[in-house]
Amino acid sequence: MKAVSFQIYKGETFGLVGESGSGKTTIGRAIIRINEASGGQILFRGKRIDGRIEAALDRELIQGIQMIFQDPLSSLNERAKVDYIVSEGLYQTKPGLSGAQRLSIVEKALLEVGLLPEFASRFPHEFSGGQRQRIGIARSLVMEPELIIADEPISALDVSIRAQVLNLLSRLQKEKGLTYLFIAHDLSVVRFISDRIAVINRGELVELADSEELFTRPLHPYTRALLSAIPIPDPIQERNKEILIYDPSCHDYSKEKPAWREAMRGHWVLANGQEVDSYLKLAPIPATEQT
Amino acid sequence: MNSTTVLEVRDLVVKFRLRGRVLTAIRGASLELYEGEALAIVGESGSGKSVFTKTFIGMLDQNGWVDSGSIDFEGRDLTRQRTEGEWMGLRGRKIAMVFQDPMTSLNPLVPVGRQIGEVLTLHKGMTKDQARSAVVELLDRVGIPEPASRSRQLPHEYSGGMRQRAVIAMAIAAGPRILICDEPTTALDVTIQAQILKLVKALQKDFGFTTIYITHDLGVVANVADRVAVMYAGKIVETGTAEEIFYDARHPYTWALLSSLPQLGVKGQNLYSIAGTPPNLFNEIKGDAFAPRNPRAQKIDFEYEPPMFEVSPTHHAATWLLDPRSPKVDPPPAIQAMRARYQGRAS
Amino acid sequence: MMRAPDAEAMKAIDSRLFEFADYDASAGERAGYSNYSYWRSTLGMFLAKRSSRLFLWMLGILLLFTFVQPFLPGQRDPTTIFNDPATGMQYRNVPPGGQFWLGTNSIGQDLWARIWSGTRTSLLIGLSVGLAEMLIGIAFGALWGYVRRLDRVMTEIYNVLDNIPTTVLLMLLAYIMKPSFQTMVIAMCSVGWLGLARFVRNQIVIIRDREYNLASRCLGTPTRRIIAKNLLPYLVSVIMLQTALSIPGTIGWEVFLTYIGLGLPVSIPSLGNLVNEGRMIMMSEELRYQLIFPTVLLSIITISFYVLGNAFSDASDPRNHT
Amino acid sequence: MLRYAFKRLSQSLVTLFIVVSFVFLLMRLLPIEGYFGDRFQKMSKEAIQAGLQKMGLLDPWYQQLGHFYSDLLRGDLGVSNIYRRDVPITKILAPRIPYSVGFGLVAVVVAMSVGLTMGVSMAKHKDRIQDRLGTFYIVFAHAVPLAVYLLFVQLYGTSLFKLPLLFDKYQPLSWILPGISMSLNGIAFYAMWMRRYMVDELSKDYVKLARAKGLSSGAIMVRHVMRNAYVPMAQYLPAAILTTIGGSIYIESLYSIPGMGGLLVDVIQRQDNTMVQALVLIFSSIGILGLFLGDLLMAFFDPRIRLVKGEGSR
Repeated sequence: MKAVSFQIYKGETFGLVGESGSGKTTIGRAIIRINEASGGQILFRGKRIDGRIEAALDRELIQGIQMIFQDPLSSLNERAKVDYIVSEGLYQTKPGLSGAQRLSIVEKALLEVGLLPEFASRFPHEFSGGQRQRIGIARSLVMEPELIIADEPISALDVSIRAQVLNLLSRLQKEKGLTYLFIAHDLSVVRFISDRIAVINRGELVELADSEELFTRPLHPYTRALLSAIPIPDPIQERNKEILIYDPSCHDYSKEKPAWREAMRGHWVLANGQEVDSYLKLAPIPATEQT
Repeated sequence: MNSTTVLEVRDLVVKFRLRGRVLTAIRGASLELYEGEALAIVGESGSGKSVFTKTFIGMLDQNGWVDSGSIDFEGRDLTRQRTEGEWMGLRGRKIAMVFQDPMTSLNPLVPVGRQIGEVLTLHKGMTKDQARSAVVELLDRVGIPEPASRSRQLPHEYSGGMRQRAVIAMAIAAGPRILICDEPTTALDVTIQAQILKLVKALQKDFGFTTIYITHDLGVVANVADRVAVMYAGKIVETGTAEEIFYDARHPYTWALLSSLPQLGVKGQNLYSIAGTPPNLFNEIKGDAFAPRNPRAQKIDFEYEPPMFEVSPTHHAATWLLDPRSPKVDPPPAIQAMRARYQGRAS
Repeated sequence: MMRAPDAEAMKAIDSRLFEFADYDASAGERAGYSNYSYWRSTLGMFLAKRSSRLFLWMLGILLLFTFVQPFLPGQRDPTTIFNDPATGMQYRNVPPGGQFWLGTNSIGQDLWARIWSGTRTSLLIGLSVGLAEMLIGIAFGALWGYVRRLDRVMTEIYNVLDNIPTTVLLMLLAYIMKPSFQTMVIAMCSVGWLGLARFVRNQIVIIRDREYNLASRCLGTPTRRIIAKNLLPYLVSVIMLQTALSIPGTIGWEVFLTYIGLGLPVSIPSLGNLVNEGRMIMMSEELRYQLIFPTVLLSIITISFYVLGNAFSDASDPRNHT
Repeated sequence: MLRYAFKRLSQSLVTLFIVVSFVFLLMRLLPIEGYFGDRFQKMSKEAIQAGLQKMGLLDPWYQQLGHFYSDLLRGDLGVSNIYRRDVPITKILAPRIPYSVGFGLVAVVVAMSVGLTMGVSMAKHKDRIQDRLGTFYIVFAHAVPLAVYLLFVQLYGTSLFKLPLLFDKYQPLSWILPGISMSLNGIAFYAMWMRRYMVDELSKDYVKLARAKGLSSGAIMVRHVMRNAYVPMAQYLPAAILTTIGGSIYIESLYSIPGMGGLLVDVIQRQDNTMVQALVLIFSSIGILGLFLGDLLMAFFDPRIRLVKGEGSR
């Protein structure tokens, strides 16, 4: 990982896109403090949350930031009942609850994610991938977090299930004013759900913009290559599209080092001055608008 | 399109025995494969699409068997082949297969070149030396740089995309008539995925084989397939040319598959989604298997299994919606939008 | 050829069926229910095998009898030397049958009583060693696997102990201490926990970074509850297997140490002592029963533990569950 | 490969140093009568102290360790106290080494060839009669203590096949029983793991692909599966050597083979401390050597092992 900076605004969905090994998961885990950041700062509600922090802040963070995992098979404890899995966080944040109170919170959370309350007494083994993923979502919901880090939440699910989970995430965002950091490798999914998108390549952010802006005016050659590779479910368009291949050696950084620059309002790109100019001149019309 | 039939499957039923219970994985699927075409079989996990194609090369797992139906290929009924010897003349030679995960489908301890060479010495009767130079040519053809030195390396020295290229080289080495690609790109990054699909398409043009793609991703299908077959719960529920499936789908399951793609969604609105999960194949399925998940299901869907209705000579769908007596049901908005766009473009 | 709808059959269908049916969205959600419980399935799988049921019964009856035997009527003391009242001579090497069911040994002790007494001693050693190994092994293994900072040191300790052949280390420890019951137990514990510790460690390393543990950390669950709720339940079956296997192992070591002369004093009957006594006279055919009887019982016990341990470990693997 | 071997060798030397020092220090706890033998009963306290002083046993432990190492480097393992009083231990050991090494090698080779073949055949005929018989043997060999079933090998070997009861180097027939005894456990061990690895390998994707290529199941077995299953087997070589050492101690003594294992039992029974120390150190070194060889073998078969550590992950 190289140095990476970005801000996530309250109530938005911030998409982080990159291919395998790009470091996108590392960023998510650094924010939720599973991995330690070796340098730099992470701020949440204006307070620094990396490195050593006080116990009170720690509690606040556990409550305020939650995570949804990629693999619905391994992200639930097979030896515990749904009841315990969903309520696990309450033991820390609300230690005084009685069993009945906890159960009612669990049942409410299950209903919210479209599952039946009677599932509370069952084991994860009994559920399908989509249902398990929703149990995982319920588990983070009971904490009433402000920020949810969703690390590839639908990539391990069946196609017909993905839409359910995406819809659920959007609905919960509207109802509860959640903020999402949505990490994925699939640009079409990220475009659908995100307000802003950051593209990461080999541990470096290369571009960041509002999602429609990014799709209509991708600047960095890597972003352009990624966009060109998205499969389009339309045979005529798809057969005629041109695939761009990103060659990392296309940059000439001998004279001027690249920097994180704001090429247009709110549209950032990793480039040197000369490159920014040439990118803007190109300002390509993306394939998706040709129709 | 050439309309000579290469392979014809009729009413195939495949069953598995699992811990004392019998599961019907394929429930009477029929399909034709035409010479030189690219056919995509689309379905989610558990729909039986992999099992279906495995019967073409006799590679069902030990506990599975073809219960009834036939598979005609070059005048033979493949379901009647029993011995290893009968299959060996076919596997890799006439029908080749590329598997999903290139990371695990090569033997980690044998040099890549040697693994490809095996096919040549086996099916083309080459000597080891002949095979060696043929392998280098093949590797070059599938776009592996420095093929001569690369062929001596072990799989772990290859990247994921390169491995899949090597596996493809292996599959086409004996000049098969049919190439089956089982989710060839799911394990790869999007950029690599596009390159691999392009490669297979180019090879198909050069070598003239017929391709079957198995995939769950309709986006991939649009790029490569001439024809699409949609599979649900062990049955083919709709077949048609790529245009017919994408612009004029008739089966509600196809609608669901298409319109749940985020590419077709409108931001800020819900994606069209289908509730529930596919049926348990251990149980007897009555009527239309998709009915319990279909909000617009009719009573007949729970009683009788729908036959294949003909939409056009190339387009068939198994849904009671095509019966003239059924009430009219409009496809979801995303499907209508696709159709409108297509018609707009055509006029 | 695609099947065309059969016109006749189609017409016969009641047209009233072409109406929308009621739709219940939650029906799809219910589909997955199977009423599964991990422990119930494990037990079910375990008992489903005929061989496990057989060995379970055999071992159960054997263990019960071993501990009940001294309280049954008509039992003799295992260490008393019996004299023939007629001649006043010891009942030396009396063959099985009649007065002494399994005969007597070379100094006139009742073999039947000695075998059961020996089994008690050996099982006691086996169980205490198994239990102690379990405690040490889990504690060491859990720390080794879960606390990353300790990994280097503990790996080094393990390597050193593992590099000395177990037999040699065991002999050495038994030699340094004087032969006694405690010596046996301590020496065997010192060498036996190693395997379990590594096993537990490897398991924990595998489980430690699974996503559900990360989830627990995100939820702020304290380490002790992660260990109790997330890790140990996965290890119980493994631990039980290892403990079950350590019992036949321990009995084997006991026989070996006794052979070298580092075992229990002759005054305490144990399976090791009995086998060793039998070995000295095994070349004479008519006395061979003194070797056969103890070894048969010993083999039944060790094989039962071994087979049951493995059957349980198979049954506890969720991949084998229906 | 050479670099890996060198790295691994230096690691082994460090381990050897630690093990030797550890065992040496453990030896300081030996009962002191073991330095004097029968004389011990009659000796006065002063005489004992003087004797210990003379042997350097009252020095601080680090001095003793230093002496020990400087002697060791000169190839001096000290003298025997009781077994053959004041004879240098190296002299006692020298004629015995060929027997132990010979039998040990034969045991490992026989166990490997028979065990691996058995494992392969069990995997090939999984759930059929070969597999069941093999499994029965494996359960028996693992569950019934070595010390017990080897007695029966000796017993019935001599009574049924009229083979000699004790070892006699001039009579080749007498080599058979100890040779078999030493391999039996190893055979079970190798067969069990080989079967398990073969079954594992058979379920892997590359086997599926090899089948799809049109290779016959026989060719897949030989060219792919067996080869790959041998690699993890290499890691069991050291363990097999370790258990062979353990077994040889018992077997050499059972058949009165004049090797080092039987000697260890002898000197323990006769409480000769310096001999015990020397033998324990030798056996521990063989153990470390075995681990080292096993690792080299693994790296030889599987090049990924030597690369991964040097270059980090991928």
